Amino acid sequence: MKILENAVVLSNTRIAPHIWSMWLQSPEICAAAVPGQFLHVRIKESTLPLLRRPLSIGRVEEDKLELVWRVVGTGTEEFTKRSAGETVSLLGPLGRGFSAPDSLEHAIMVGGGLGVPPMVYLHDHLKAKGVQTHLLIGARTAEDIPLGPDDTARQDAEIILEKPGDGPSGLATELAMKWFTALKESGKLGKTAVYICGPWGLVLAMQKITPGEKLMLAEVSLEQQMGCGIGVCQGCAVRVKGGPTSYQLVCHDGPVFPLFDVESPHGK
Amino acid sequence: MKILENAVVLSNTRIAPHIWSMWLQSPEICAAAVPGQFLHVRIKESTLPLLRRPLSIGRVEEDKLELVWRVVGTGTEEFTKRSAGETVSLLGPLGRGFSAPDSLEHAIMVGGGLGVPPMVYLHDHLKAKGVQTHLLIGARTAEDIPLGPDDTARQDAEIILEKPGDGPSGLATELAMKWFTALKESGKLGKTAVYICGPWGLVLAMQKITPGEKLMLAEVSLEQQMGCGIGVCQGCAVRVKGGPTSYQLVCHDGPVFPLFDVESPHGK
Amino acid sequence: MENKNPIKVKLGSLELQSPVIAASGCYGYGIEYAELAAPSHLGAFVTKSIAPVRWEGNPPPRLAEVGPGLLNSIGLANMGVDEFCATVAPKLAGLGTKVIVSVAGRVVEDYLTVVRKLEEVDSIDGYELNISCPNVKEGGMAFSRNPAVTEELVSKIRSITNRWFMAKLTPNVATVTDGAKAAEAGGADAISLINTVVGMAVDYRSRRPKLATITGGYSGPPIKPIALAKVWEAYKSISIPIVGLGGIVTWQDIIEFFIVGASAVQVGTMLYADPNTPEKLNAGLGCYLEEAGIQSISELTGTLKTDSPYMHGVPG
Amino acid sequence: MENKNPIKVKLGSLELQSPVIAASGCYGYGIEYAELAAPSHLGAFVTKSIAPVRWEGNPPPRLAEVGPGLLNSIGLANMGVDEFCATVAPKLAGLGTKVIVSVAGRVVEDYLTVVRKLEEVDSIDGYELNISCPNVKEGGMAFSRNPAVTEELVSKIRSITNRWFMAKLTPNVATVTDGAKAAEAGGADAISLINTVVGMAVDYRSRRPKLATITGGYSGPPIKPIALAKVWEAYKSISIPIVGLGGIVTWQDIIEFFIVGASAVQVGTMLYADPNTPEKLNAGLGCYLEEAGIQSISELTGTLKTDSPYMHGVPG
Ligand SMILES: Cc1cc2nc3c(=O)[nH]c(=O)nc-3n(C[C@H](O)[C@H](O)[C@H](O)COP(=O)(O)OP(=O)(O)OC[C@H]3O[C@@H](n4cnc5c(N)ncnc54)[C@H](O)[C@@H]3O)c2cc1C
Ligand SMILES: Cc1cc2nc3c(=O)[nH]c(=O)nc-3n(C[C@H](O)[C@H](O)[C@H](O)COP(=O)(O)OP(=O)(O)OC[C@H]3O[C@@H](n4cnc5c(N)ncnc54)[C@H](O)[C@@H]3O)c2cc1C
Ligand SMILES: Cc1cc2nc3c(=O)[nH]c(=O)nc-3n(C[C@H](O)[C@H](O)[C@H](O)COP(=O)(O)O)c2cc1C
Ligand SMILES: Cc1cc2nc3c(=O)[nH]c(=O)nc-3n(C[C@H](O)[C@H](O)[C@H](O)COP(=O)(O)O)c2cc1C
Ligand code: FES
Ligand code: FES
Repeated sequence: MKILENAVVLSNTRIAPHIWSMWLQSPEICAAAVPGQFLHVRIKESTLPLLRRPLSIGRVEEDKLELVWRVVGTGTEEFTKRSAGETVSLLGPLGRGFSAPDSLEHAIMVGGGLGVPPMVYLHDHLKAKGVQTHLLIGARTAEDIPLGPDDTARQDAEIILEKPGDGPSGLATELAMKWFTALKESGKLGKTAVYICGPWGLVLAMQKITPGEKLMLAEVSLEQQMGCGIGVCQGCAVRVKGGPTSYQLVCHDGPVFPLFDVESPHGK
Repeated sequence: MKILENAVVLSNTRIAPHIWSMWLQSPEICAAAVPGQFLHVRIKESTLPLLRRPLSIGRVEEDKLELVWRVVGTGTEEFTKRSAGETVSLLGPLGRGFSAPDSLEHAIMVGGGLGVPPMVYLHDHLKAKGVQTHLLIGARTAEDIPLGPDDTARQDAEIILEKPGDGPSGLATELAMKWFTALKESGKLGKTAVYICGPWGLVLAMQKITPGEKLMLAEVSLEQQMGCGIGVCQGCAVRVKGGPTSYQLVCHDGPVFPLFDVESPHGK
Repeated sequence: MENKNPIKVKLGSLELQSPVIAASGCYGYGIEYAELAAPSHLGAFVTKSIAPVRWEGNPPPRLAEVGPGLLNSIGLANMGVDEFCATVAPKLAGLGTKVIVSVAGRVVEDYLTVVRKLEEVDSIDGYELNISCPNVKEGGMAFSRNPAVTEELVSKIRSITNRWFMAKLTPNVATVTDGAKAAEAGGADAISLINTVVGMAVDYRSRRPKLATITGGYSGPPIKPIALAKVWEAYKSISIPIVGLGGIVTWQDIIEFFIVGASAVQVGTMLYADPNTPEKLNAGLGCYLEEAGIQSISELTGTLKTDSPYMHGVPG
Repeated sequence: MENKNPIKVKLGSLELQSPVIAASGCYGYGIEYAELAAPSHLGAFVTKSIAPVRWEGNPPPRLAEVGPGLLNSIGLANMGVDEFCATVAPKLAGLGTKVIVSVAGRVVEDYLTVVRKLEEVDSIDGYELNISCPNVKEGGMAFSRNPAVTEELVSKIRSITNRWFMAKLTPNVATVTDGAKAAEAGGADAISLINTVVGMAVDYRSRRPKLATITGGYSGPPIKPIALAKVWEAYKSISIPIVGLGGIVTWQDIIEFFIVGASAVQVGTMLYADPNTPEKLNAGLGCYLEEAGIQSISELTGTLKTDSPYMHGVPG
């Protein structure tokens, strides 16, 4: 069920130099949402920006939900100006979220940059279901981690930074590799799922290292420029195998797709 | 001499429900300006609004000048948001101001609505030169008078309101008529000038009642949609007799024109 | 006394409860938005353009926002007429608004194929011939750039259907007059214009076009001045009704389109931002017409005052 | 070692110290803005279009702002070639930038008359034939809508001048390719495009058009996507240089025009808002080229990557 509503902003805070977190009150969307889904957000009642902006649902707590975003352009910049008490038009929850089969025992979640918020949501969700969760976070620098300094997810997560600085440095794929090896050794790969959300570099690298056939599930969440957000405009097509055409729609068939169905955006 | 500069905003205050007054620091423009000239103002460093907005120079006091405007659309609305300490790009002083011949003894200044600010400037200027000034202000209601509640100009002015309410009601033309009669009786018409700035209704009415040939001078300030403000784009043409073509440019040949050269915008 | 609806309009034989029609490509197959906003606020909707077979559309990216405008190169991705008849058509009845199916093709015969199949479906109130899509290699815009082909296509469709239909024209021509006259001569009940304006955007860093097809169709507020000029041009040359569109956001925009000659309007891109737009537009129109003492919005069609030039700050 | 200026460009025989040219109609006769902003920041300026005699232009109102765009119907109001030669020409030398005179007419002979007289003036570096104004009844846009007439006019001008000249084309056509090829065949040194796009605006309250001429020419940021598409289209079909314009505000816009095929650009409407735009654009271009390690902006001409589709968030 999709909901279109004006939700009240509860808070809007900068959690890192270019990253913001907004909490909104939305009982209906919270009740309907699953991890991996997104909201299509009207930043402002105006034609600049013209379109809504897709943002993943971050944490959901009772009737409150979180959106976390990086300021990259006019829309995400303008969104920092909304303040508590104002309302924002939300459309959602949209798309197909991550699958969580009942017999799942281990979940490796690989979040890169702004791919982290939906992973935190998924992590909370699976942990509550009793799944062993391995939340792996990659970011360029400490400032690019989309988690507040005291965020509890920091305790649950293994964080790795591309640029050497404070903390371990390297790529999120290295952390994933480590877990694939460990779970293989403990004979758990068949009860393991891997979930990925992050830049294309991460996605393509994960396609290379993920032992696809041995896992229970491998899913990735994609981004694409969107119009309607609900499967109407055909604007958010990406190259994904398995559908009636070469393309599938991020907003409707995704954003979560089977990892190995996804084709590089660079064409053949 | 025209100046293009970023001037510092000294204050920006609402002086009536829809009318604002801004004081800016601009020694050079203040030194060069004469009453009736205008500034072309860049409301905001953006393309919305795209063009500058023409605003008459209101009072000039030493190196400070005043702009007074009514909020009528996007530009004038946006301009209310500038605050003290910010800078605003000014281009000016522009156009041909009012004439003030040396032998002038009486000046009848008729300002309607937002035509008042340049009249106040002219009034101050002529009074300082020793001319007998008659500042006549017409407005729809008391709220449409573009003067603050304690503005000293209120003492010098005769104010008349179209809608009966507090104070005398009627049309500014009635006040003008009274002075034409009085100055005719005292034999001073030949040393009298009339200056007009206001809506077309006022201008056309003044053309009817002004004893043109008997006066020393009759001038009117016109408005027109503007592009460049400096005679480049040919955008601000109005129908005025006396030039090489049917049209003259408000920004360059005006905004002040001889009252009887000006033709109704409604064509022949 | 009859209870008159001031925003009801008639486009020849087609009566609409509101002048607001959802534009093709911006309202899917008519059922997707129904759970979000009641379709009954619309006078009608136009479906995504339907081809004889499924079209997969153009490679991504297919959308690029440019300021307050949008570029698209969807390439008429659609399910094809057979799937439409099988899966969508049964759901169309009872939506509470009129159904207009947009028809697309690469050659004249394609349009005939689609219409022949749609003739079998009951819950359709009319067709819109999309002869103006800038995003397909053959057909599309090429049709409405060629008045002779337009007339041929329109008259062939006329010969196989008694249903109301309109031809949707492109603004990407020196003059829309010829195409509009051709559609009228061919027997169309109305024309709609404009489809999108050819445009492009580039990412200066990567030096890549923002659309995989390089150029695409420009829509949204920036094209309104172009659309108004085209509707006015067409209005002067034909007598069948014109459905105006391009950049409509507010009810004032709708009044403007009527003044320059439209008898109804379509709203496209704006639906993405706010699916409640039609309801808001109806409300705005209703208030305005009442305040202005106008009995029916149709009275406004073509009422542009062209008599005398005027100036800012007219006497008042 | 030679001190190279990375923003210097060559349009055939015409060398410019900056790719930024002030567009016709937006820089007067070249002398008005000189007291406000040094003309030396410009590679060149194009004068207001000059006709054989004074033209008084269209009735007011002549301008209407529409969102971030502008509609104009100036109607080529200009002083005529004789007054230009007598009063303006003597002041043109020493402005520190190249002088391009825009030439307008109602019939072919008009253009020849103007150019013949301008040939007598020393301080002129080139001409721009305005065959694309949408705001005059005869001539103007009609010329560049007709490739045969374009070629005839261009070749006649070629036969009477050795000076560099370009032809300015209209976007109000189905395709600019034919006009661009005609200009090239006629012997033009370059083409410039786009002139304004036909558009209109209405005041819904008074039901009057916002321009006395009803329709006018649309300029400013909203037309940039249209302009980029036209420049790209022309670039694929001709080999003489293209001067791109339409909606340029930032240095990034300039890079975009180069990428799609421009060898220089013009800035029009934006000059009204900020006469210092050329200086700022040069500075922005300079920084960018240095950072990106590009020796000369000319290297960017036509470098659009059309090889492979891509997606948002390319690997990085
Ligand atoms: C399903 C989904 C979930 C997302 N979740 C998040 C999130 O939780 N946090 C976050 O920071 N970002 C997220 N994004 C990306 C986010 O939508 C873009 O960063 C945002 O749209 C940029 O808007 P802008 O106006 O600031 O940027 P501009 O660059 O000015 O945007 C121009 C246009 O491009 C579109 N665009 C730009 N980047 C992207 C992108 N990466 N994906 C899709 N459209 C884009 C914009 O929507 C807009 O239409 C998500 C995208 C998708 C598709
Ligand atoms: C020489 C001159 C002096 C002026 N002095 C004053 C003054 O001192 N105080 C004051 O309140 N107003 C003055 N005006 C009018 C003022 O310029 C307009 O009210 C203002 O431009 C409206 O801008 P907007 O964006 O709020 O309105 P919008 O209606 O959104 O403007 C749309 C477009 O129309 C133009 N426009 C609208 N109304 C006018 C108008 N009356 N004259 C010229 N262009 C207009 C705008 O500049 C803009 O380009 C003057 C106009 C001129 C020509
Ligand atoms: C994403 C998108 C897809 C479109 N698809 C179609 C289509 O399939 N058939 C059609 O006739 N027009 C299509 N259009 C054009 C619109 O119907 C409309 O003519 C155009 O967008 C201008 O109106 P607007 O500015 O209100 O959007 C599409 C427009 C957009 C933005
Ligand atoms: C007010 C105005 C007057 C213009 N006059 C002329 C002209 O005389 N000759 C001409 O070739 N182009 C003229 N143009 C068109 C511009 O030169 C330019 O082609 C167009 O405005 C697009 O560029 P821009 O978006 O940067 O303004 C005029 C444009 C404007 C806005
Ligand atoms: S965004 Fe419209 S179909 Fe996905
Ligand atoms: S505003 Fe440009 S000529 Fe007056």
